[in-house]
Amino acid sequence: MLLAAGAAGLLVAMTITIARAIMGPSHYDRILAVNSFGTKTVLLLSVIGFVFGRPAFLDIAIIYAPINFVTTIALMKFFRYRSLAQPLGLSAGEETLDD
Amino acid sequence: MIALPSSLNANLVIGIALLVMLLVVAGAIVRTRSLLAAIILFSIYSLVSAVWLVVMDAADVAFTEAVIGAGVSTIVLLGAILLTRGEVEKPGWRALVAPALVCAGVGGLLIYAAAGLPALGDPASPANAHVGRAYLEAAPKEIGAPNIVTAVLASYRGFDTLGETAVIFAAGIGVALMLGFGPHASPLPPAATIGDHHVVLRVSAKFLIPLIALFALYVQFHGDLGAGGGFQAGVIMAAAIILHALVFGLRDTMMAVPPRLVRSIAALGVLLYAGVGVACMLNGGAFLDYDYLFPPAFEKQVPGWLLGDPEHAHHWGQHFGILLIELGVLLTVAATMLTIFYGFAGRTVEAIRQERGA
Amino acid sequence: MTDMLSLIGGVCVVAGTALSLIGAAGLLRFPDVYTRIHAASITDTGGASLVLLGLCLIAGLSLTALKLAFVWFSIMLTTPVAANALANAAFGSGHRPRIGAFQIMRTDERRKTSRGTEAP
Amino acid sequence: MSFILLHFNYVAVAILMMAGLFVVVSSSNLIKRMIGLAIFQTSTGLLYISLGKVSSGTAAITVDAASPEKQALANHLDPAYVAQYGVAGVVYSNPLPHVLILTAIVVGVATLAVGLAIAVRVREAFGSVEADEIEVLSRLESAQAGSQA
Repeated sequence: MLLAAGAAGLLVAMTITIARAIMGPSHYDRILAVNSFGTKTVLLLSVIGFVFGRPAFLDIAIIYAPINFVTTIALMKFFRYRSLAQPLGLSAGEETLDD
Repeated sequence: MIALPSSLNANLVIGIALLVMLLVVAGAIVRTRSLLAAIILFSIYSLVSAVWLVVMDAADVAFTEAVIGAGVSTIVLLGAILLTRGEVEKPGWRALVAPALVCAGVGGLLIYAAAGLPALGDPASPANAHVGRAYLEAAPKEIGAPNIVTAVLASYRGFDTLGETAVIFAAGIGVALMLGFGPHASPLPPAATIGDHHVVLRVSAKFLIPLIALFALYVQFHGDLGAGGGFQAGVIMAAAIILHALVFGLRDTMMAVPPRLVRSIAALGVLLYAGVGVACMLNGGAFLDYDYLFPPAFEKQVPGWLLGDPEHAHHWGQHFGILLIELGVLLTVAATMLTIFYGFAGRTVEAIRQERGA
Repeated sequence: MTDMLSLIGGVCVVAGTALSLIGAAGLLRFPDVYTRIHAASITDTGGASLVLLGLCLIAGLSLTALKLAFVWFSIMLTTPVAANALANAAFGSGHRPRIGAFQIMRTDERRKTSRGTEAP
Repeated sequence: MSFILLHFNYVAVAILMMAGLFVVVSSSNLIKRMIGLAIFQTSTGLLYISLGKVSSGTAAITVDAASPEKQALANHLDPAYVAQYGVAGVVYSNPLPHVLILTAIVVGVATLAVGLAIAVRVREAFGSVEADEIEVLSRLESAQAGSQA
């Protein structure tokens, strides 16, 4: 019963997060919403596994956290650098063109 | 008369709540003019549908959707946006009334037809009563893999899966031919990022990348025991390498995992899959009939303790067959996803260079 | 004993969910990106830890508990780093905090405003 | 009421499918159209999975007959229901739609990438990803070719 209440609460929290993702206003707010939504999804997946009596599905929750990270980094990099290819965190001059 | 389980249970309620969320997100995707917002919302859409799939007992599908929908397809879409420079859709859609009328009409027909479909969870519906049940009853005896989805995917419908693996391979080749293999891509110096050190990101990425790759192997080899398999593992493996490219730059990644090697691996995967089928034929069975994976003379030489329970001795070939073809799927899927990423990300560099040069 | 642990676990899950809800409310109501990141981190740390701890108590000592620990570990590893990178990117692309006693400005802006009045 | 609840999945699938179709038909941006196509494709998957669900079933990963998990799964169910529709004492959902959709999702992302690659090449050839502008440009081009011939 408590677990079902937990799942319901997480569903409400996810709905609120979706509202933030739809409203924006900046794209960083949306990325934040996706990231936060991902964490809540992981939690909901874990709780659902117990509610339905098959905790073996935790594997999905385990992998989802790193995948969420990859997506967030990709989005962040897109907005900040407009490129998926260049390395992060190098000062100008540290890296030069080959040709 | 058998009492059906009560219709209003946690399963149904959570499922409907998630579907409503899906509808809201889909509506927002339709409405938004910003393509970037649409991509971000599509990532959320995939996530919600992944949770819904878990609620509907489709653990393997949920795994795939979570990894692909929210991971790889977002990154591919971002790459496409970068290359087309089209971040905002032009206002003024061609026509709104005629498409809306057509969609409303077709949608109305579909909803009308839905009333004739079996109720959700009807155990006696034609789809669930015959062929699905037959697989459930036969698979543990004939294949011996606890995960029946994997048993059907890799063994009963192995030929179908071979075709799908070949389609994925072909799609990867198609993208590579259109966008290039990205062999000349070298990163530009970041413009004006003095003092912008992502030390935290780099250190934790160094820690995470091997962890993700390790988990991909777990998903791969655990595939016939629990949720998972070659498709999921391949995408997770590709995600680990994509993370490396995102943090340390495409050039470093291309030195570690050269595009030429990736292409060969993609072909090798399909070859391995088909090769297993041919091996079965050479030993006297049908194509992809893993019971004949090993020659009968060889199986007689195997010591009894390796085979385990003599009653299930014939599962030996099935186990190895499934492992081998899942390995082929892993190689092809991982290499194809990487080829696609190299294609999009590598072209970005060339496009920027051309623009700056012009 | 097991029932007691399950009960405590359930309470932990509900408490974690409540924290998640509070975080979500903050995400919706706070005025700018940085404060929202702060609100979202409540879900990531307090909420996730409590929910997963509660589930661990329910699962008892088993493989499931180990997997839950792994989920916790990967959440703890990824979300703060992602939040850090996000704040970094938002700041780098020109977003400035909207509230606070000290408004952080670009150096050129600060020079412009402080010229003639007082030393920076 | 229960009829509506038990058929809500199909209604939602129909709406999602039409949302995807609407984007494909009415938007002129090629990338947006690909996103619409992806929504359309996902909705097909949802329909298949809905059809494969069995009431009070569990995922088609066999539960060990001796495990406590099996006891917990069968606890709240009518024994006659389990005997009629279960396999070895556990009710499972239909695994066949799962197999079909699992591979379809991976193939879907690969074909999505092909479509996006075509859009990228179209942008490089015409300088736009808006279908309207491309149509005008290609008509201009063919008119020029005609006048030269």
